[in-house]
Formats: sequence, C-alpha cells, structure tokens
Amino acid sequence: MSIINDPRVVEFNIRTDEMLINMGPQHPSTHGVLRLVLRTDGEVVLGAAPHIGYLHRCAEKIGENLAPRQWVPYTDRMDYLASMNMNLGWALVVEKLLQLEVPEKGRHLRVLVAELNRIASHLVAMGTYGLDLGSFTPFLYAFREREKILDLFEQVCGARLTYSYIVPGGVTGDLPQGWLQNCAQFLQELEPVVDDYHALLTSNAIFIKRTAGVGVLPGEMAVNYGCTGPVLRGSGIDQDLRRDGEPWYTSLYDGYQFAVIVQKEGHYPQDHDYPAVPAEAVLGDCWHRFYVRMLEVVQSMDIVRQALDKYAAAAGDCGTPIKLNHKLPPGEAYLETEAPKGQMGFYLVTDGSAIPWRVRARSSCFANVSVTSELCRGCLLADVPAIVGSLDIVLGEIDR
Amino acid sequence: MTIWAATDWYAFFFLLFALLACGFAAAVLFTSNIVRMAFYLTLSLGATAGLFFLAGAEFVGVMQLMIYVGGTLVLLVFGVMLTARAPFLSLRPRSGEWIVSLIAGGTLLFLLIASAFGVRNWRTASDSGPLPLAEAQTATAVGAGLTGVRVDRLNRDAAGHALSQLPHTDSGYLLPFVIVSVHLLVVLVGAAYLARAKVRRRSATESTASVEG
Amino acid sequence: MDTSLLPILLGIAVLLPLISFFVILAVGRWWRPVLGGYLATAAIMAAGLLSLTSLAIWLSHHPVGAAGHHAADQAGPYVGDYYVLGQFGALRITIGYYIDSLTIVMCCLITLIATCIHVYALGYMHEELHPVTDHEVTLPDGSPLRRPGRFSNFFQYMSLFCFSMLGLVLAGNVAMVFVFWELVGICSYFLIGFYVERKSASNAANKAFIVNRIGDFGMLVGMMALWGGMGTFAFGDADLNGNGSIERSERGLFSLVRPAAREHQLTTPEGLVLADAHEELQRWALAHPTATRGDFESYVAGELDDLRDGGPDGSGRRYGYWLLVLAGIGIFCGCVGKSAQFPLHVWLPDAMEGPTPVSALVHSATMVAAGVYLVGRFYPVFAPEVLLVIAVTGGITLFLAATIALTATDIKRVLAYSTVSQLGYMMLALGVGGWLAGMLHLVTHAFFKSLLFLCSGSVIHALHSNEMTVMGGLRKKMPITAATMLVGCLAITGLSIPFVIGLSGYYSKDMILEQAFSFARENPGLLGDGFFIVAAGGAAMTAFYMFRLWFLTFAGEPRDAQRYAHAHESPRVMYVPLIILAVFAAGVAWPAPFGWPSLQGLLEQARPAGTAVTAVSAHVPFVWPSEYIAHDAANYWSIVVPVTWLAFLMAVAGLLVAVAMYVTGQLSAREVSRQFAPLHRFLLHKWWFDELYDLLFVRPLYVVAGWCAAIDRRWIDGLIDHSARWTARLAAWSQWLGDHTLIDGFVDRLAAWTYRVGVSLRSLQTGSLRQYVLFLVIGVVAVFLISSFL
Amino acid sequence: MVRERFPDQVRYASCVEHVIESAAVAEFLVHTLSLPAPLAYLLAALIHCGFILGLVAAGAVVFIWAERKVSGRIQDRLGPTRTGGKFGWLQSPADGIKVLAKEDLIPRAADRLLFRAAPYVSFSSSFTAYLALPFADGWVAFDTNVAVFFILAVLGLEVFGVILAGYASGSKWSLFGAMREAAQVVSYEVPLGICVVIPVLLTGTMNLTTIANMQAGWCSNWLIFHDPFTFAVFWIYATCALASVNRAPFDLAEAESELVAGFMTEYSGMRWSLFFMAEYSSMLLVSCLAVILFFGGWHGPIPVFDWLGWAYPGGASSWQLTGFLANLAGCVNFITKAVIGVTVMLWIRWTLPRLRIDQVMTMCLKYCVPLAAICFIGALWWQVAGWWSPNHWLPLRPDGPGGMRETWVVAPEAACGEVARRLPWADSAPPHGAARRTLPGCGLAGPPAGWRTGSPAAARGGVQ
Amino acid sequence: MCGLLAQITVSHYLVVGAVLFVTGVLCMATKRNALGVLMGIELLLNGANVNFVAFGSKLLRADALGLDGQLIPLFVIVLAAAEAAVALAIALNFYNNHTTVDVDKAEELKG
Repeated sequence: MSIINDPRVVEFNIRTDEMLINMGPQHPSTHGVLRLVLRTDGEVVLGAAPHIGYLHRCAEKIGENLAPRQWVPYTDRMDYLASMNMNLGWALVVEKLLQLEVPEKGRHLRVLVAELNRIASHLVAMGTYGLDLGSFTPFLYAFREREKILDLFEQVCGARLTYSYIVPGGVTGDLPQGWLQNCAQFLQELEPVVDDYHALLTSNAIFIKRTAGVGVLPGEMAVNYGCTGPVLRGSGIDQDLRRDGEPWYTSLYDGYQFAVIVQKEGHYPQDHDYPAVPAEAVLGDCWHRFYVRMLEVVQSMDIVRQALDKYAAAAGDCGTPIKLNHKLPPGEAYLETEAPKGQMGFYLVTDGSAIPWRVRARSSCFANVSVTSELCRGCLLADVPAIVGSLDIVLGEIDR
Repeated sequence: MTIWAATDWYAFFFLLFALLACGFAAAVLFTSNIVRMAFYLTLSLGATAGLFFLAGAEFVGVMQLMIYVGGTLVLLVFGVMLTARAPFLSLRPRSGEWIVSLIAGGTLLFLLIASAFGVRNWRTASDSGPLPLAEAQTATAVGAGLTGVRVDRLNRDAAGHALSQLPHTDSGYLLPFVIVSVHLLVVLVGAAYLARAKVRRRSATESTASVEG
Repeated sequence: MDTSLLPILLGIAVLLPLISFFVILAVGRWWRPVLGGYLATAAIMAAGLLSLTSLAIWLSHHPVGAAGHHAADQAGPYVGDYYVLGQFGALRITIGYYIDSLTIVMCCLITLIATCIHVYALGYMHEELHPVTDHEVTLPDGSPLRRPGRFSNFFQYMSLFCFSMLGLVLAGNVAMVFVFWELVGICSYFLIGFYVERKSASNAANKAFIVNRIGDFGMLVGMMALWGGMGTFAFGDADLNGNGSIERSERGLFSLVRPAAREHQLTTPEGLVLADAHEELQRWALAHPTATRGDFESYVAGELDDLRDGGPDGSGRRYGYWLLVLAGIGIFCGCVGKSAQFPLHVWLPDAMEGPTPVSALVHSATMVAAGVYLVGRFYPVFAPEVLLVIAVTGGITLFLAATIALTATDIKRVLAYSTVSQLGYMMLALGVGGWLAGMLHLVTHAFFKSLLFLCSGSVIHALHSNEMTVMGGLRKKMPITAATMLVGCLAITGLSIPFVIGLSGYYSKDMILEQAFSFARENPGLLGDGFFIVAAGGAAMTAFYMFRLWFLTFAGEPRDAQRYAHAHESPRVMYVPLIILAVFAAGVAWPAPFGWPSLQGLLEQARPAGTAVTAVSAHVPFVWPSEYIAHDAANYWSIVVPVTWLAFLMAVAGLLVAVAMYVTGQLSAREVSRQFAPLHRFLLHKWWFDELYDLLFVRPLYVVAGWCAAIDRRWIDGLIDHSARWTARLAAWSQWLGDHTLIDGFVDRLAAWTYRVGVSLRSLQTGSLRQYVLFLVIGVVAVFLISSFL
Repeated sequence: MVRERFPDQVRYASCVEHVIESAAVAEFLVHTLSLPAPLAYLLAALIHCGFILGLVAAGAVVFIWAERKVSGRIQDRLGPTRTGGKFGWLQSPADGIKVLAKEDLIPRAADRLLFRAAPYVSFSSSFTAYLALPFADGWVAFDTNVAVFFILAVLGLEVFGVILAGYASGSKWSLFGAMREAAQVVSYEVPLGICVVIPVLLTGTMNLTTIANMQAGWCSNWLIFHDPFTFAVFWIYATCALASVNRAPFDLAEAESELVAGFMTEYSGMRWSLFFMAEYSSMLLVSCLAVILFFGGWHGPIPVFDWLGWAYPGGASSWQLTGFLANLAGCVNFITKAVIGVTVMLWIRWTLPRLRIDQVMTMCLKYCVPLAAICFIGALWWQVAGWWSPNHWLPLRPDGPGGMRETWVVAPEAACGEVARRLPWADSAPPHGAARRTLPGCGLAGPPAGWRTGSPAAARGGVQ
Repeated sequence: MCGLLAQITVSHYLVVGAVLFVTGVLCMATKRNALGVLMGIELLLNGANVNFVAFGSKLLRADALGLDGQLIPLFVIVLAAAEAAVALAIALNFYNNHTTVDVDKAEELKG
C-alpha cells in the first residue's frame, strides 16, 4: 500500500522540496532503456512518468520493404526473451492472410517451442525480479535453467536468442534426433527446481513484505489500460488468448489440457502445490503478478509434456516455409497471440505484391508499462523497481 | 635521541588535541558552508573528546564521542539536509556584524584567558605523585555516582573516620540522573511531536501534474 | 419439576430480552447489525422455551379437565417476591410475581408470537441493514432523506418491549404493573416513531404517548385509591413472616377485596370504609372523649360491617363503596388508554406508522391487549357499576371501530380498527360478566390478529404500499401469504361448521355472544339488548370488512400493473412465521380431544375467586349472570344454539355482502358509498373524532395558553423590565462617577506612562537572535570589567 | 620501569598510557633494544597500528575473496577460479590493483573537500574501533575500561563519513543513500546499545578483556547461555548489527536496484574501495564484538588450555611461553568465531531480498527496541533473582559469569559494605555473589594484575 | 617546548575551554543559519565541559572537584542532545513556516 494512498494518511509536515529524478535509461534496475522520471518528496514518489523510445529501430517501417519471410528476424528482436512466440505470432498472421494451414506435426512443434520459450521468458522475469528486490541469487538459479532451454533451442535452430525458427508456412527445420528425450529430461530437472524458486522468493517473508499490497492494479484499471498477459491475470481478469483468442490461434491448442492461471474464488488453479497466497497480498499487486508467472511456468511445462507426446505421435512433416516471392493476396490480416508478456498482435496489409504494404505490431509491454505512472503514484522509491519489475517489460518490444 | 627524551608526551598530545579543537572550532566559525561547519564541528568535538581522555575522564570522552559526535551531529546534519534548499547553502552575515562580534568576542576571550592564568592554584601543577588506580579509572566510579553511591567520598572518608559517618541522605547523582532520563524522554517525545507528520490537507493527486514538465 | 421452579423460569424468561436489550445497547454499534437481530430473536426464543416449560410444569401439577369443564378446579396462584426494593412503613415495594394459569398462558402467548414476529422482522427489516433512503421524507433541498440503517435499534426496542410486556404479565403488584405499563408505553412510543424522520410517524408516536398519559392519570388515581384503602400493592397473599398463616398485613388486594371469610363476595376493604366514614368516627370520638385507643378499635371493629353494608338491612349508606368504584374506574381508565377504547381510541390507527412487525406485536397482539389483561387481572376488584362502565365502553368501541373499518382503504388501518373493535369485544365480554370469554378472545385474537398484520406486512413488503386501492390479484403472486391471511380472516370472522368445528374465533366470539345474550336475557331493556345487538352486528361487520380486505388484496384483477409486476412472495424467513401463526390462529381454541388440556380449561383455572357467581348491583338495576349459566347444559337450547346460529349467520351475511361487492360485483361499492355519501364521509373521517378532539381540547388549550402568554408578557415581563431599567440607570450613573472618572483616570494615566516607556525601550528589542547574543557578551564583559576594576 | 626512568613524568604516565596503550611492546623495546622510552612508545604505537591496519586490510581482502567464493557456491557456480592459480585466491589483490589504477573522479557538483574527506572519515572510524578490541587475554592496543562503549561510539562515527559522502557527491542518488543511512544507523544504534548493555550488566564491566575472561571454561559459560533473555538478545544484536553495518537485507544506503549505488554512486577507485574496506572491517568488528559479548571471546567451547594450565592465571605478571601459546591459540579461536559470524552475514546477503526503508525503520522501532528492552529487563531480573543458568553448570571457576554481580554493586560494597547494603537490590544477591573476585580491569574490585602496579606489564604482551 | 607549556596545568585547559566558548558565542552571534547557531551552542557547551573536566581531573590538581567534574559534563552532554533534538524540531518548524533557516527572518517579535 503506497503511503500517500493510505487512508490514515498524513501530510508530511516537513516541507521538503520535491525532487525530479531520472531513473534510467541507464540504471541497474529498469530492464533495458526505460526512463522513468520520478517526482519524489523524500522517499515518497509523487509521480512517475515512463519515457520510451530509446530502442526504436523502425522495425515496422522495415517490414514494408521486406517479404514476410525476411521480416521474421525483426520479430526476434522485439521480445528478445521470447523470440519463438514473436516468430509464432508473425507466422500465424501471415498464414491467416494466406489461409495456409500447417500440418498437424508442425502445429505441435510450434506449441512445443512456444511454451518452452514462455518458460524461459518467465524464468528471466522471476530472476530479474529478485534482482530488483535486492536478492541476487534467484537470478542465477533462473538463468541456470534458462540456459538449458537455450541449449535445447540451439539444438533446434542453431541460435540461442534470436531463433527465426517459426516462419510463415512452417519451421526452418524439424527437430534433431534425440531432442525429445533431452526436452523430457529437462522438464524432469526443472520440476524440483520450481519448488526452490518458491522457497527463495514466493514464500520469503521479506519478498512478501516487499511485494504484497504494493503496486495494486485493480482489474478494472488493468482492462482500461489494455494490460494483458500475466499483468492482467494477476489482477484477476480471466483472459488468456490461448483459450479466448481467435480460432486461427486457439486451434493451435486444440486437444491440449490447461487451465488459465487466474485467481478464482481466492484460489489459483495449481496453488495447492505451492505456497499459499499470503494474507497481505491484494489481488492485482506485485506478488500476484509474480505468482501468476510462476504458475504459468508449471502450466507451460504441462503443455510441453502434452506437446511432446502429440508431436511424437503425429505423422507427416512440419510444413513448408513460403517462398520469398510468394505473392500475398490483397487484403489485411490481424491476429493476436498470447506471448509470455501479454497479447502480441501483428497486423498486415497487402496489395497483391510479395511485400506487405503495411506492417504493424501491437505490443503488450507498451500497454503494460503505461500503468507505471498510476501504480507508482504515492509509493516509496524502493517500490518503483518492485512495480516496474513486476510488469516484466521488454523495451525491444515497446520501442520496436 | 635527545629530542625524543626531551619530548613531553603529555604536553605534546595536549597541544595536538587543543590545537585541533580550537582550530576546527575557528573553522566552524569562519566557514559559511553549513555542511562543512558540521564536519569541522565533528573534528573539534572529537578532539575535545581526546582532551577528556587526557584529563583522565575516559567515560566522559566516550560519551562525548557517542552522543555528541555520533548522535547530535548526525541529527544536525540531518536537519541541514532537510532544510538546505540549494545544495550548498551559505548565509553570510554582514561584515559590520563581523567586526562588532570579533571585538566583543576578542575582549571576552582576553578576559577569560587572563583569568585562566590569574589564579595561582590553577596554573601550578599538582605534585601529589602517582595516582592510586582507583582514582585513575573513573568509569565505575562515575557509574556508581550516577546510581547513588559516591565512591570518591567514601574513599576520602575511609582514610580518616568510620564509613558510617557518610550521611544517609546522600544519594549521589541518582536523582538528577532520573530527572535527566525523564527529561530526555519528554524532550524526545516533544521533538517528535513538533516535527511529526500531520493530517493531510491537500490531496495527493493534486500535485502530480508537473511530472511531464 | 417442582412448581417452585416457575418463578425462576419465568423470571429468566423475562430477563432474557432485557439482557438482549442491554447487550445490543452496549455493543450493538460495533456489531454487524444483523447480529443484534439474531441476538434478540434468540433471546425471545429462549424465553418462549422457558415459558413452554413453565406451562408443562403447570400442567403436570394442575391437570386441566376436559374442555369447558366447569368444575372450577381452581389452582391457586404462586405469589412471591424476587426482591424487596424497599419497605416504607406498611408499604412494601417489591419486585414480585403472581403466577397463575393466566400468567403462564400470557407468557406463552407473548413469547410465541414475539418469536414469530422477531423471525419475521429479520426478513422484513432487512432494508435497515444498509443505509436507507427514505423517500417519504424530503429534506429542505428536495432530496430524499438518507440515514444509516437502524436494524439493531429496532431489535433493541423489540427486546425492551418483550421484557416489559412479560414483566407486566408476571408482575405481582400494582406498582410493578404500573412500571411495566409505562415501559411498554415508552417502547410503543419508540417503535411507532421508528421512522422518526417522518413527520407523520413522530406525530403518531407523540399522539399515542399523550393519549396514553390521559388514561394513565386515571390509573394512578385508581392505584392511589387502592393503596390508600388497603395499604398494599401486592395482588396475592404472601406468607412474608413465614409463620405458615396469612395475617392481615400479608394479604394482597384480591383477598382483601374478596375475603375468603365472606365467600369471596365483593367486600369494600376496611381502609376504604374507614376513610369514607371518618366523619362518623370523628363524631363518635368527640362523643367519647375518654375512650382509649383500644375502645376506639373495638368500636370500629363492631361497626365495620354495618358501615360497609349500609346497616344491618343494607338500606343505609354503604361507606367506601364509591371509593371502590372510583378505584375500579381509575384502573379501567388506564386500560381504556392502553387498549384504545372509546374515547381514547384515536391513537391506535395512527400508531400504524410504525413498522408492520411492531403493529403485529405491540399494537395488536400484546400491548393493546394488556388493557384487557389488566381488566381481567383486576376483575375481582371491579364493582358491578364498574363492569357496566366497561361494558358500555366496550360496546361503543366495538361498534364505532367496526364501522370505521368498513370504509378504510389503508390495509393496516383496516386491521387497526379491527383491532380496536375486537378489543371492544373483549371489554364488552368482561363488562357483561364473561371473564373467560374475554380472556379467551384475548388469546385467540392475539394469534389471528398478529397473523393478519404479518400478512399485511408481507403484502406491503411486496408492493411498497399500504393502499388497498393499488392491490388486487395478489394470490397468484403470493400464495402463501394469501392462504395464511385467509386463515386469519376466517378466524377473526369466527366462521365454522356450527357445532362441529371452527377456527379459534368461532369459540371465543361465540362465547362472548352467548354471555351477552345471557346478560340480555337477564336485563331486558335498551342497554342489555343493545350490548347483544352491537356484538352480533359487530360480528357481521367484522366479516364484511375482513373479507373486503382480503378480496381487495388478493382476489380480482391487479389494480396497479406496475406494482403487481414487481410483487413477489416474501422470503422464507417471513412466510414460515406466517404459517406457524396460522396454525395457532386456526387451532388454539379447539376443544382438545383425548382429555388434553384445552385453553378454556387452562384459563378457567385462573378465574378470580368469587367471580363465577351471578352478581347484582345495589345501585344499578342490572344483574350479571354467572358465566356458567350460558354454558350450562340446561340452557343449551335456549342460549347456545340460537346464539351460535345467529353468529354464524351474521358472519356469513357479512361475508356474502363482501363477496357481492368485491368479487361478483352485484353490489357496486362505489354506488353504495355514493348513496350513503354523508355516512360514508362520516365513517371515512373516522366519526370526526380527531376533529372533535381538536375542537374540544386542542383549540381551547391554545386559547388558554394564549391568555397565559399574554399575562406573562404584559405583567410579569413588565415588572421585570421596569426593575431592570432602573438598575441600568443606576449603574450608568455609578459607572460615570466611579469607573470613568476615578479608576479609569488612574489606570489610563499609568498605561500611558507604561506605553511611553515601552516605546522608548522598543528599539532595543530588535528581534534578532544574534544581536541578543552580542548583548549578552557585551553585558558579560561589562560585568567582568566593572567587577574587576571598580 | 617507566616511572623509574622518567621520574619527572611519573605524574603523566597513566595518562600517556591511555593514549598510547602500547606498554607491552614498549616494555620490550625499552628493555631489550634499550630504546629511549618516548621513542619506544611511539614505535610501539606504530606497531600496534600496523597490526590492526594489517588485520583490517587483510580482513577486507580475505572477505572480499570469501564473498565471491561464498556467493558463487550459494549461487551454484564456482566464483573466481584462475587469478593466482587455484581458487582465485589472488582475486582481491588483483581487484585492489585495478582499483588503485582507476581514475579518481570528482564530479563537478561535488563539494571537493568533503567528497575527499568522507571515505577517510568512514574508514578511520571503523579502523579506530579496533583499538579497543582485545584479540586475546591482554592482546589489546588500548585496554580501556570503557571498551564496549568506545567501540560503539567510534563505530557510530562511520555513518558520518557516509552522510558526508552522500551529501558532498552532489548527486540525488547519493543524497538518498545518505539520508537512508543516517536514519537507519542512528535508529539502530538504540537497540544495538541496549543489546550490548546486557552482557555489560551481567558481567559488571565495560572492559572487553574482563568480559571475555569471565566466560572462560566450557561453552556453557558463554553469556549467550546465561539465560533465555541473553539467548534472545543475541539474535536481536545480530539483526541490529547487520543493520548498523549496512549489510543485506539492510543495505538500503547502497541499494543498487533502487539507488544505483547509494552514497557510493559518484565514487571510484581508491576512495570507493575505502568505503568497501570500512564496510568489511565493520562487519568483522561487530562479529568480534558479538563473540566477546556472547560467545566467550577467545575461550573455546572446551577449556583445553585451562586443563593444561597454560593459560595465564589471574594476576600473573610475567611472560611465559605457555601463556603466549595459549593466547595465540585463543586469538585463532577468537578470529575463527568472528569469521563464522562474517560468513553468516555473507550467507544472509546472498539469500534474502532487501527490505524497504519504512520496513527497516519499523523493524527497528517496533520490534528491535521493545524486544531488546524486554530482554534487558528480563536479564536483569534473572540475574537479580539469581535463578539457575547454564553458566553455573560445569563452571571452570566457582564463580562463572552467571554468579557475577554487577560491578556497580560490587564496587561500592568493596569500598563500603555498609553503604552498599542500603541499596535496594543488595539483599537479593545470587548464591554465587558472595564470592568476590579480583579480575583484571574489574573496576575498583581490585587492580588489574600487572597493570600500573609497578610490575612489568610487558609480561602479558604478545611480541617478544 | 617553551616555558609556558613546560607543565600542562588547569589553566591550559581553561584556555582551550575559553577559546571554544568564545568561538561558540561568536558562532551564535554571526551565523544566520539557525543550524549554525545550534552548532555554536554545542561549541559553547563544550567549552564549559572542558572547564569542568579540567577542574575535576586529579591528574592536574590535587584539590580537584573529583567525580563531580565528570558527572556534570555527562549531564551537560545529555541535555545538549535533548536540546539539539528540540532545537532541530524548532528549526524544522521554522523552516516550514518561512522556507528558510535564516534566523534574521525570525523577527516577528521585534519591538
């Protein structure tokens, strides 16, 4: 609970001068080049304004000069922590325009890598959140497991960060031999580690003190600001595009069993396995956002397991990527997918040539970061990293 | 070697600490930067603590370090930070005031120094020989004095007459000690009250407009 | 289980609601309000259980014969004191109890009904759980009033009321009766004025309170007369000194007025006789100047019976008798007020401003019946002349209220006038010697009237209106309410299969009619016949207005489609009490089979000694036939059969008229009212009673008050003004001389001088901290120099 | 000896010894090397300072290396491995050289004088505190009677350097750090002081040597086992010490995720490393203090040297090899315990998230202060009531610290039994209270052995 | 060492005390910053303390004050801390009302 929103509150009688502070773009805790202009009265933050644009690379404009297949690497660099999901979003929207169905095996392969990358992204979010709160160790624990995922991806596509693996029409190559066993083994290793994460952070008393009741984002405000993903679900809004999205996207998950991670009647779908929600936590606070991500890791593990089986059972190939000179029928297409950070939408207008006439990306982090000034108003200075960290933003996606 | 032999270490340290104390006191007087003033004051008070050690008042010296330097000055610096508008604030007095002050102060200093050396008893050294340990280590005696037993008076009486002659009403510094304790408590409460946070009158949202600017 | 438990059980039963009251009072504001409701309900429920236990104990010790058995198996009351508040000479003020079967029946009745009503109110009052917007109150800025909910307050008052009512029933002496009498009055005041922001509600509360005070004044007079004559407040005899026998000083009112030595005949108490005969005694004392005190007492003892009974032949003056009558009428005055009898009936219809559960509990079932109960309790004290007054009052009230009820359109007012009318029935019954009939009707009426009120409350709750003109057709929407209300209507009407079985009203009303008939048979003439005609006509009117109410509400087509659309059956918490009450309303007075105790038998046990015989008055030419006569098998064909048929026919007639008017439509109500326009208007304006009282009392009071004010202003104020003016003049003179010239002159001079000094010193006060420091330094230096060199 | 040689300065000798408490080394210099006494004193003082400085510097070096290795192990990685061959043991010197070689930047907005002075204030205060810290029986530079108090006072001065640094940097982040540091440290001094007073109360002296010596024997003699309250208060002390030396989770002044680096934001090179060394030496200092106050100082869990008879008996006045060895072992013992304490601090640092400033202050004012005060009263009560404590169990000497009475009660008794009996608490003497003892430095109860009584104090010294 | 310093006596301490005292007084007289005035007071009190300690030290004088010479400075120090706390609170309030700590602005009470 921020101090100046406290109903008992009090004017601090000491007349201190308000101070303008630039938090970022070079600051240890702002997750990239976000610049927050804070107006503080002592430790109390009276206002916070996020300034963005330090990482703008004209990706959308470049997209108007490249074939869809060529633009895939640019999507890698949007949410570079979840490139697979970015690739997937772009590939799906192009396929939607072309009405191009991917074979069954390809479908499961896409689910497989997308969910693995979701795990990786959430692990980074968790680790860096620990850093934001002054706890260094969980960061390395998280990165240790993430490295294993990156190893898996490296085996798949040769890249560790910018995969460009899922392309319109299919993937760049099928899985190598033995990959499925490696992946299954990784999941087995990850399983017990998740408990460690919960012990280190989720149920840590200081962590709860720092996050519970801090930066409360009411569900209504979250909706009004267009927040999506774990930020939205952390506020108790039951929305997950993997279930609620367009059929073109949700058909990807046909036959998969998963429950949307959102608090209903005081409980999360899987919270019986993990630390209970602390009494101090308010729905929509930093703790809940964090917890939703932690549970989504487990959820994604489950989906990956299912995908492994389905992929192994499916016959045929994984689809053929479209050619560079593939003519795009005139028209437009828009599709939103559930990326780890929220709803990632790609928009495409074509004029019949092989190169899109207009390309646009709808960033989830852009909407998520916009609540910063609401959440930070009246909190303490130390809460600012806690709040910004809990939103889990990636500037590459915001600035594009 | 002769230099070493001739050195009066007591005088040396006395001079060292005295010069530090007086010098930094003067620095406090002549600097106009409030934070530096606080810094110099720290050194001056620390040197005074050294003088106390030299004079055999260990407990007072440590107390000086603890309360004055550690507590009071930090408090002062805190106040400086809270009240300084520009980073390094200085409010300079008019030079006429300086002149008047220096004249008055100089006269006073002259008078005080004159009287310091004016009394024969004060300017002649004691020749009572080595001190008994009990009188050199005073921390316990001070503690006992604060809790109601004047050990030094007991000792003095012990040389001559029966100890029971000590008046039963003598409670040392117990009463002032208690009074000061209560006083300190009251003062702390009062200070906290004076500088407390009060009920809000303006809303928090009112003053958030200028972040963009 | 011993009967010695009875006072304890009933005492706890009385105290439970009080505890609830205090708990809610003390901690209610920190509770969730609903807890207050639960607490009060639990308390009254527990009290009910205790009462039923008492009833069981009573029955196990005093088995009741078969129904209607007249074998006067009278069970003596249990009398005693819980606590002696004080003893002032002969006057003992105690917290005592007087327990007979009437007490226990009343306790059961009150707690049972109150429990039902509490439960009902939990649902009915739910709006009070939250802040309430009262659209009937408009603030000066035109917006409706918003106030916090008063749920727990409501139950707080209800608890207090239940305590008071139970205390009233259990009370063992007149003083306690009076205290609880006033307590129920104040509770009624609180509850009528529950919506205190509404002008009408606060007016009604005031009206009820003031009108009751008029009655209570009479009651105080009666009480004082009784106490002056007998020196005790207690009802029953109590063995205070524990010697096993009842001495003179230990006797209660009842045995003093009807001493067993005189076969419970009405006997003017010694004190009253002597008070009245003091002139004769004085004369004797003057004539015998040498007589000692002993002589005097023996003289008095010898003369007492003669003085009392008007000489040996009874032809002389009967000393003290008029005081007894006065006392009786005084007590009855209180009952008139509380039971809303003519002419003090005007407050009860207005009291319907309170919430409906209050109307059901306070203003129909219990508190207003307390007057009847008190008449029943004081029955042995009432001289025949008083009974006549009671009968006349009851008859008038009965007729008057019934006629008004014919035209009222407010559902609760219909019921209110019905209540008044039924209370009149009871008074009439008591007045014509039907103690049992009156008491029985008291019990049955309590059940069916509270049922009717709760049903009406359910309707109001559904429609948010009291007006029957917007109702209609509700039986489809509210089947349970309609059914239970129908039971209530049938019960109050006394419909039955004659001689076979009927609802409870059939038994009590028939009993009243039988007694009235019996009275009329003994006392032919205007008054005697009049009572019976009024009672029989009242039965017809009762049937008419009750079914008019039911038809207008539940039958036919809805008159207000919008309200109808939103109507709904009440929640379970409200209709379950209705069903329970309906069961009781139907069956409480049934002559029980298998020799189970019947209500009549139970009440018969409490019949005051000496009231079962035929009474005659020495001063008025009337005979009060014993109640047993009407039920005597010998008179079965001459009294019971014709009266039963008559009552049945009357009720059916009223019912048929109502059907014709409001169901089948053969008679147009509007036509009828137009034809009898003056009468209709007369009835619609409630016989112009409010206006009459306004003219008779209020206006003259204004005039007199105006006179008083004028005297106050002109004479008293004038005197004070003049003296003040003179004082002021004197003061002005002394001010000029003393203050201005002498004292002020000196002070001004001094002040001016001080001021000049201050101004000259002012320049030193620079306000600069640093200069002050310098001054200090310079001062120190100066002192130093001066002390050194001078 | 001093007094014989320099009779004209006898009067001042005791005072001088206060300032240069280097009698042990000085005696050695005077006797063996025949140096003139003043020079000997000066040299001895320098030697002492060198020792302590070396300890502080070496401590910092070791702890920085340890921090890297410990954090590495905690985080499932190796830490430095290559610098200096195995284990990266030269990592800290390498860092030190790097730091020395760095450019010494001073921001334009800074107050240059204060900006430069601040690291020295900080470092020298944490260094000065070591003067009064005994490492073994008699191995102390400045054997003052008020050592506990002295250490607390001087340690408290460290905050002054931080405040100056934060203020003089002319940076907002630094100012924030300084404000936090000032508020936090000043607040935590209160519970810390109360915690420290409890052992002082139980042993009746502020002389650290005496306090440690009173806990000689089995580990049951340690003051932490004196009663439940001292046991509880140790944890409060640990919390407050952690807070007052600015270690995680109380490292708000330099919270890098919020304040970049707090008061150190604008510092670089050697000045920065001075702050760093001050922090590490403070950590070691509070650990040492805890060891002396609660864990018997150099007296181990098992009284080996007492069995052997090597330890200096009370009142011994001459140098003995066995005693020297016992002291050496005790010193190692002492430092081992202290290092364990520091390691626990490292462990905490790498495990817990950081608290928020309001939570830190809440912790202090709402929990630590009242709890410490309760423990204070409880321990006092326990002592006065004379209840059983583990200190009475297996006592090496019949009068373990549990049987101690406060010197401020004992001393007046020694001086005047009659007057002392007037004191209200005089009647409730615990069973062991009757056995009065004379321990070194124990106030007026008796003069400390070999100290200013004419016997050579050098006998107890460590350098010979 | 020169003759004056051949033996350190009470007088030497008194001189130090006098210097501190006068410096404190001058601080109070010349500083316009309220906190500077406060520091002056601290200096002044310290000068007085030096005198007390000097008179109380048995090392310097045979007929010394004894323990009183140490106990009184203790009280002075503690009370000075209390005074500093209150004075600081006053200064903060003053700052709130005047947005400055210039004591020359506090002259509402001038004649």
